Amino acid sequence: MNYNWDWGILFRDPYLGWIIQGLGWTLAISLLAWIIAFSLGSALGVFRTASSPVLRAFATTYVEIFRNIPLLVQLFLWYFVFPELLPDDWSRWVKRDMPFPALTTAVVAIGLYTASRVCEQVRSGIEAVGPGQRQAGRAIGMSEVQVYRYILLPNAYRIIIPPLTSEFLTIFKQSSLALTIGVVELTAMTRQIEEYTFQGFEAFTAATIVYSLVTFTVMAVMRQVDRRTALPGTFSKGAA
Amino acid sequence: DAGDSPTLQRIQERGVVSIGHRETSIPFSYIGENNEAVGYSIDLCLKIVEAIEEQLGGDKLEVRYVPVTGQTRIPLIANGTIDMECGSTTNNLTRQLQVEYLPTTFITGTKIASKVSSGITELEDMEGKIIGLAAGTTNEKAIKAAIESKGLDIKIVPVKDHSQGWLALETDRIDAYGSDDVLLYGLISKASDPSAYHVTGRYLSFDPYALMVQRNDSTFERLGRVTMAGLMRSGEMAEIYAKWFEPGPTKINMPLSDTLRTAFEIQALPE
Amino acid sequence: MFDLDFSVIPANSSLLWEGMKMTFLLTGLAIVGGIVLGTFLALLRIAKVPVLAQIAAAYVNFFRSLPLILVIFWLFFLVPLILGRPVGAFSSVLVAFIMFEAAYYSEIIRAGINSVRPGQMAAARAIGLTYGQSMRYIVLPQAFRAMTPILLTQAIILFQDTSLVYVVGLRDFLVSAEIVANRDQKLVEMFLFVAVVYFAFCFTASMGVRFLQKRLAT
Amino acid sequence: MIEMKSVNKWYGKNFQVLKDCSLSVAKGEVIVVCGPSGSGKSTLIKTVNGLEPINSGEITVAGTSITAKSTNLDRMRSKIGMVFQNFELFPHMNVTDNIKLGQTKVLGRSPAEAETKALALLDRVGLAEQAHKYPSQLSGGQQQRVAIARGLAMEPMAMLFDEPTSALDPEMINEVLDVMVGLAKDGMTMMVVTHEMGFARKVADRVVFMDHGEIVEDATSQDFFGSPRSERAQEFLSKILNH
Amino acid sequence: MIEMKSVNKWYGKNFQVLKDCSLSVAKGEVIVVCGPSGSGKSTLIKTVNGLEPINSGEITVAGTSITAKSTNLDRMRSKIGMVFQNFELFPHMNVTDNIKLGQTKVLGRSPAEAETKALALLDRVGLAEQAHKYPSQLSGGQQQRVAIARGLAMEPMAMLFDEPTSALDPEMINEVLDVMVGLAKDGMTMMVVTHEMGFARKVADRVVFMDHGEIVEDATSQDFFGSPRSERAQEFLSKILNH
Ligand SMILES: Nc1ncnc2c1ncn2[C@@H]1O[C@H](COP(=O)(O)OP(=O)(O)OP(=O)(O)O)[C@@H](O)[C@H]1O
Ligand SMILES: Nc1ncnc2c1ncn2[C@@H]1O[C@H](COP(=O)(O)OP(=O)(O)OP(=O)(O)O)[C@@H](O)[C@H]1O
Ligand SMILES: [Mg+2]
Ligand SMILES: [Mg+2]
Repeated sequence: MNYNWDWGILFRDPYLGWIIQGLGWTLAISLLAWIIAFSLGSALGVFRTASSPVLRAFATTYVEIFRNIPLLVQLFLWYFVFPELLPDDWSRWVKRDMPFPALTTAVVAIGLYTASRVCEQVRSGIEAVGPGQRQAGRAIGMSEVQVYRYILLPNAYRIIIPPLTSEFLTIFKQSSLALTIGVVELTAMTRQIEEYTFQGFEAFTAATIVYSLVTFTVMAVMRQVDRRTALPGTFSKGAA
Repeated sequence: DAGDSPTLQRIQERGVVSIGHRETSIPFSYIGENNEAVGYSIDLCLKIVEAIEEQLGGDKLEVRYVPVTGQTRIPLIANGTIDMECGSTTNNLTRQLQVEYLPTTFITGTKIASKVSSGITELEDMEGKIIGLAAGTTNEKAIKAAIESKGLDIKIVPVKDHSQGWLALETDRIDAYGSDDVLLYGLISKASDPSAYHVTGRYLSFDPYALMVQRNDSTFERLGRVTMAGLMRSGEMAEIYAKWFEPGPTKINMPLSDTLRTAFEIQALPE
Repeated sequence: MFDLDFSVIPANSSLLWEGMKMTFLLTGLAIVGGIVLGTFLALLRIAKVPVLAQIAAAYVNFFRSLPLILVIFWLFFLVPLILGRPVGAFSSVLVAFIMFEAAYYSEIIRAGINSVRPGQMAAARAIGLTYGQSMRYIVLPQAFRAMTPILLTQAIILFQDTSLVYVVGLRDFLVSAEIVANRDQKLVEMFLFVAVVYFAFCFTASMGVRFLQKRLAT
Repeated sequence: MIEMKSVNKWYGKNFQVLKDCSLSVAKGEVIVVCGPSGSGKSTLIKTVNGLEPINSGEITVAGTSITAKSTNLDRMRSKIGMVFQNFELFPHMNVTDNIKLGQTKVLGRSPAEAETKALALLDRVGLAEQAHKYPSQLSGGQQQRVAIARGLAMEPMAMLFDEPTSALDPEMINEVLDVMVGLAKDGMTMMVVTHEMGFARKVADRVVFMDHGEIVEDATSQDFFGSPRSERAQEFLSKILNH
Repeated sequence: MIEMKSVNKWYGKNFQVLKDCSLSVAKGEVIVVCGPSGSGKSTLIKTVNGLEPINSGEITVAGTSITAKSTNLDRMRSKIGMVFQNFELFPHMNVTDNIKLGQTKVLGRSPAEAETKALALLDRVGLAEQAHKYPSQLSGGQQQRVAIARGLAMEPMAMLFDEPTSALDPEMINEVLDVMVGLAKDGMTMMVVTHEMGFARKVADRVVFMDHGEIVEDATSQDFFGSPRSERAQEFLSKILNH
């Protein structure tokens, strides 16, 4: 192979700084999007199992729409098409004046997309807790909300820690799609390094290592969480 | 015969020349109406293919088109998947650590495009405004440097590629888009109302385009140089240029500039 | 607002159709290959074959830690170097998809096998079936039945993910649409079109999943 | 105390689980409901506290209609204890917290008061020492006794039991039945779905026999186990008493 | 027929499930194993056909060692029938195919031959009409009878039963016990873990009582239900017979 290796490039100014900065953006997108995905997804998961047919239909429709269109396409639509549907003032604000337009759009789009998947996990968790628990809660006079709050959700979350971890890691990995609307996160940074220096292999190696390191760290942390939250006398499932 | 050239040996062995092409570098290298790679750079590369056929004894060679992207062009040259890259790649010294460039085939430079109504003509008019730049391009580097050296207050919005940059300009997300002037003319020609946009200002950088071949293969590189010099000497180069730019099938209208004419003359080395 | 001009779609239908065929071909082959390799990995882990089980676990964790796009990228450049000859973008991408998806499928299948009550294995062994026969005739058929909905969901994800092949210059549906979009400056039209097409396919598939789920529940 | 009048319930369009069931349980009475599997016993008992809605008929508990729209069902349920076949203790809380939850969240008692009550009840069901264990650390019989304590903590007017011993190992059945016998002796109104005919003989005032969603027989315990009774009940009894 | 000598088994390092268990079952004998939950009954019976490996001791069936490395365990298992608490029919096959599977894959019988045998056995357990149903379409009692037929199809030298009736609704227990009584009468060697003392009284030649992994008592059925026996067995019997 006819290639001029130069691993030093990764540690040279400004490229090392770029990688760190890129990782920073990647983590920022992932965490912020996760907050949206987790809270909205949990609410939707509750709706999907609730007794009200209206709430169930709403959540089902949401899930079907958001998970059946590729994220890449959704990002584009949110960034370029959505603002044009707004009144002029709002449109201008969304496009220019709101803080970090691209980043914000990416966070919202990834968050909304992942919420549909979190919803399905939460739903399966609640279903795994079983109808008996719901009835037992209702039987002592708790309202539906109380039953979710004190019984179904605490148990469901314990059950779905491993798949939720996977969902978080999916967000982390998919945050790279934000580069398609101009957010210069980790993957975009490594591409930029490659465009500037033509040292593509080094740049991609760096990205690969950083992604794996973060993933393995998250997996290890979540395995601890899973172990800590496991109930006495039961087995934890081992995260992710 | 193939001599000591690894590239030529590879081509001879398989009877195939692999040409790396871009998909949307109009009019240099792009997917044409019939879904095949066409363009100015492709035509030039086909001339080199003819020269290779002659060198290897006259048998017809199969041409295989391999699409490349900004990320894959270097690795694919390096590992021998493609024999030459026929796109719109700027020749610079850093990149020469990885590949060899054939003579310059086009000269462009960084300019900005904006809506005529905006009143912007130079970068200096953009105080407090927003400019879009394709991430990782040499234009980005040049404009950032200009902004910094003049101490201008201009916000930069990175975009993924030229068409998204253009869409951002059309939807008023940005006030101007900076890129190679030739690409800007191409983008305007496709706009819904071309008269609403213009390319203005001075060159903020010079970007010579050239075809790329593998390093450490001086025999093959020389074959490429000889072919290109021949085209320039015979005037065929100007004809091919005219086919694509004066105006070309993509409606771009850019008559051969004096600078480029001079460049062709200088590079038309004698036998 | 935009003046939308959807005439680009029929004008480029052949390119888009070629892309769609690529999407389906890749998805189909990757599912089959991924399930075969994934089942194999899952069995190594379930059977606790010493060393091999650990290698399988490491494989799964490694591939699950990487973005698919990097896996595609690496295999595209490394496979020719390892084999010493170019293999073509399609083959390398297919290998990448199979290796990557196998990691996910193996986790799904492992969960499926674990969801079959241990008593089933005991009952199969008790009538004298060997371990292999018990897996083949009793445990795996039930595991696959239990996992069909999740396997299909994963297939839908894979279907959407094929667009990542743009990094190696292959043209699936989404990549073709982007080529058209860029060439003719019709981004909005093409992305709306893509959204509708993907939604139609994926929604139909997920209805199918739900139908299957109901059928299998009885 | 509990009145059911012509209760009908369908699952879907074609399957009627409860057919014109009428039943009344006086204060302090103990009623045993028995019948073949799938005959609708669980469904019947769950309609009493509104866990299963009905299609027609009327149910009142202590004079309050369960079926009227205006009734605050949550409030009513808190006054009717219920014990399930599979215990359904909340697995993420220890035994004391299981018993405290309804008291604090539904009755609004202070945690301290709820704790005192919980410990007293645990003592009553013989589990004072297990107060800090989690459900999964207890045997089935112990779990079911905690479930009874959880129901009692709400100071219910009546208790419903749905096959409280059928998920238990044989050696543990008696420890649960003993607690239930104690409750009956203390005058609790109870409606018990069970196949434990020894228990029925000992404490039931009346036995209700169901088959295919109908109440086929509703007799005093003596009459039921004595001679004259429907053929279906006879056949059923012969099956479960024979071995 | 079945010989166990000083069988010891540990789970992990600290927990010994089987403590020096010795037992022998003669040809044609019926042995009932009982004891409290967790005492090791299931484990003991599963060691007989090698489903649970043991740490020390020796087990032979019809003269062949189960514990020797040279034994073809799969072959041996096919000669020992086993019936589980939860039936464990294969849910993805219909009743006939459940019974045919072992015959065709293990004994190498032709499908036609296996089918004939399957139908004959279904007739014997009173289920000739259910041949083409799937397990989930049958009641628990019917499923367990199919499971017995599946075991018999291999023409075993002995049958092992692990609580065959404890997952059944009370009305279905007898239909299964009746089949088992029939088997015993036909001279089948049987080892049965059960709490059905009526069955034990009627057909068991001997009763083995286990507690904490030990065989505490091994007596003829008369002796076991008669007067002299260990305190632990007495206490256990009083618990399960009392109600
Ligand atoms: N949610 C439901 N949807 C449809 N059918 C149901 C539902 N719940 C119960 N059934 C059916 O209603 C009938 C009565 O059920 P129920 O649980 O009340 O019976 P049961 O007498 O308690 O039986 P068991 O002794 O097995 O507990 C059964 O045939 C059952 O299959
Ligand atoms: N795989 C295992 N690992 C660790 N401990 C186990 C395992 N299987 C069973 N045990 C423990 O071994 C003991 C004996 O189990 P076994 O199932 O033989 O009891 P049993 O007498 O059949 O009880 P039951 O009447 O509840 O079926 C129990 O304490 C059980 O928790
Ligand atoms: Mg019931
Ligand atoms: Mg057991």
